[in-house]
Amino acid sequence: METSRRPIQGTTIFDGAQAMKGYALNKMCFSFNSAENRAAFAADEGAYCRRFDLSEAQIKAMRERDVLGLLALGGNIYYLAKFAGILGLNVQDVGALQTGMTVEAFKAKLLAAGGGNG
Amino acid sequence: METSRRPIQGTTIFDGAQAMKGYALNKMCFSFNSAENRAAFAADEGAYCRRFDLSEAQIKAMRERDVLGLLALGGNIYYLAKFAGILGLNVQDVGALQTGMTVEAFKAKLLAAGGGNG
Amino acid sequence: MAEVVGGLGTSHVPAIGGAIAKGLQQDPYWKPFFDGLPPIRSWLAENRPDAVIIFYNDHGLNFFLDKLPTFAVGAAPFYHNADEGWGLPVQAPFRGVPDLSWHVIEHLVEREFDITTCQEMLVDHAFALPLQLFWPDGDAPPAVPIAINTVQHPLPSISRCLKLGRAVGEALASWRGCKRVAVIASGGLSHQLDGERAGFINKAFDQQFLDELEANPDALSRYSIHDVVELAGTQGVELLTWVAMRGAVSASSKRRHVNYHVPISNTAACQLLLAP
Amino acid sequence: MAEVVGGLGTSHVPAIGGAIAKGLQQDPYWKPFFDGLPPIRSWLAENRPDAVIIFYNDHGLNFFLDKLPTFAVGAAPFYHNADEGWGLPVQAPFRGVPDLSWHVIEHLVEREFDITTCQEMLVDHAFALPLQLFWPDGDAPPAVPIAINTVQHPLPSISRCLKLGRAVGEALASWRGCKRVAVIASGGLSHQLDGERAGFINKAFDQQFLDELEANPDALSRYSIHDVVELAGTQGVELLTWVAMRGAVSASSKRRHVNYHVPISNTAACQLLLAP
Ligand SMILES: [Fe+3]
Ligand SMILES: [Fe+3]
Repeated sequence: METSRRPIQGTTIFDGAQAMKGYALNKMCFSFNSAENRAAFAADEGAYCRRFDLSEAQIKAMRERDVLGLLALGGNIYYLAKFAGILGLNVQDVGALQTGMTVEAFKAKLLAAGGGNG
Repeated sequence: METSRRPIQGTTIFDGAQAMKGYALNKMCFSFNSAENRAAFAADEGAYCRRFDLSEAQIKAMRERDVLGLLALGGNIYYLAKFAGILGLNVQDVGALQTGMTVEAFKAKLLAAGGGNG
Repeated sequence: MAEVVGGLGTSHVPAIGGAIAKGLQQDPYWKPFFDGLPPIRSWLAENRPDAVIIFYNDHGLNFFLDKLPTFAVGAAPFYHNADEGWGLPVQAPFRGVPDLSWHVIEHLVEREFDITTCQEMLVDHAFALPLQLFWPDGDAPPAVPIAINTVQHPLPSISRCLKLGRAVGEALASWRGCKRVAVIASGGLSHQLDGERAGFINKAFDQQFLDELEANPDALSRYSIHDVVELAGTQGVELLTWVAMRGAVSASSKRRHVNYHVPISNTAACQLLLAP
Repeated sequence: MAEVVGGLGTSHVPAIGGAIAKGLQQDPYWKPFFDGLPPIRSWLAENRPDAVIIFYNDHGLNFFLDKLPTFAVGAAPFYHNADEGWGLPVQAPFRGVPDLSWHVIEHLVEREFDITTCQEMLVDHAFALPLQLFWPDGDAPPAVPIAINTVQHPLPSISRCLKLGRAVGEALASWRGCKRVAVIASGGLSHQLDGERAGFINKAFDQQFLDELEANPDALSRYSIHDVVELAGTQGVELLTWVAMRGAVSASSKRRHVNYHVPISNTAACQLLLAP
């Protein structure tokens, strides 16, 4: 694995190293494609996490809705988005959570990025 | 799909055309990796075939243990081998069935192919 | 000998599906995005493709990390949409063109593309939305889905995706089964959903990307995947589908229509029409 | 910088697993096959690889036609064997080398191989048998499985498989994690299980294949996959794994041991050791 890549601010590349760390976590989130599994998770989050062999650190980050923590522990945003779906969060809510902004401020930042649209 | 390939005697290439014909049949045979599914098939072959949406021709060929017929209907030998496993047939029995030989004669043919081993 | 009538690109933010379901096309937030569609629909009405190739990326519906292909080609008679976990309405099954799929698969393997072949394949919003947007009456032509890995690095390079597109274009040129094929790219442009840099958008890069995609796509190969992440965001790598689409249409194609709007959700949204 | 200590090839007829389970190694039917193993075991005892790459083909255990990869690379800490439907004893899990897997994956994608990455992967008799045969005491080193599609045409060409092997060899040359790696091919040689031609074996072709594999593997590219089916049988296409193995070991490798015996079950069985 390439470990010498130049860092990109605020960005984790989901590569082999992350994929190894996060396999169980991502597998659990992948299971959330099924309504039945989402209900089972909602009914007992801790038990569901343990059924998928998550690490204690991952279970804690799940419990605390700590998105940055989940990413650091190998979570992939494409699968984590299904967890966000359970929580009723859209990608802007998740963006605000990760950047420490209010949702309004996060939306304003996105609008500003389009300044001079056309 | 290439349809102009030169024919090889006694040989069907499992290509896209065959794969399309045989998808349901091969999917059923793939399910025979599980002992539970093998038992369900043995308990009611016809119902099991219908559950996998096999065509009537495929169901008939299954019922008649018509290996050449199953190949012509899109069966792939790697998956059909799992059906043979249920029947307690090894690859030499299946070879004899397809060539119209006795198992003894089929084995003798194989031995002859090695003539002057070394 | 099929003719490639042109290439289309569109963003596929899941929220677009929600907006369609709720009929929000004229809502002030959505209007600038949906206003990009009529010119494309008129062009399609005139050019009537009878099949489409769709380059897209799966977001964890059909593929998981146990079997993650770099390039996957569908070869099914129907492709089913399904629950992705966010409450989007599940779409009716989409028609495939298995004969064309196998023709493309034969050609790609001959040209040393090591594809994964999918005779059964769930398709997510990234496949469904372009068809819903471009054919809102539900009369989209049948499709061949080609999924490109954008989930787990290493991703295929820009150069590899351009070659993939060109090989698909060659396959279409030698296809006798239907006469007119459109090629669709689904994804991008710049956006980043994850990390402290979530919300990153790079309008200058997107504009330059669109210019080079039209005029000189080979030049884009100077960007490594790491560069693309830096310049377009972690999910901006979806522009690989646009590169593949560009490869499949004729080299002389020009931009006939473009609509670029920031933001839709967290994304720099774009629709593009390239045609000879 | 890992050293590729050598390449090994062996047939993997499922019945061999039954013979091992029943202790039939000295039975007159099996003895000519098992007698080929001691020289390979001695060489392994001297050369002590600390990891192996195994090129093999899945027979419908891990992969089905819904997602059938041309080339699949395992990246799991353990690989589980499972019921294949024929009553073979299920083997204990095999250790993987995920760091090496990812190193190989990074290199292959950079070299434009469009692999499927498998972080979880059931391995069938074709993966298990070489390890059981070469390390009968169960002390096989950990492995990186690389599966090549031999099930559904189009298959990758001989040339493509040789390039795959060479790219794996390059990846090993730049690997710092372990010192000595052996490369294993599992499959072949000539055999055909299906059709009126079932039982087809071609000893003359096999011998010529072994000669060219050693001395001039590029020359084998003159055979199309259709030629291989004709000359080696429908399942003789498993020789693609031998071609990939040949690519991964040093070009100057020579045949140090070979045992060719017809028949085991329906197959022309062979064990081979190539080393510098
Ligand atoms: Fe997306
Ligand atoms: Fe085999």
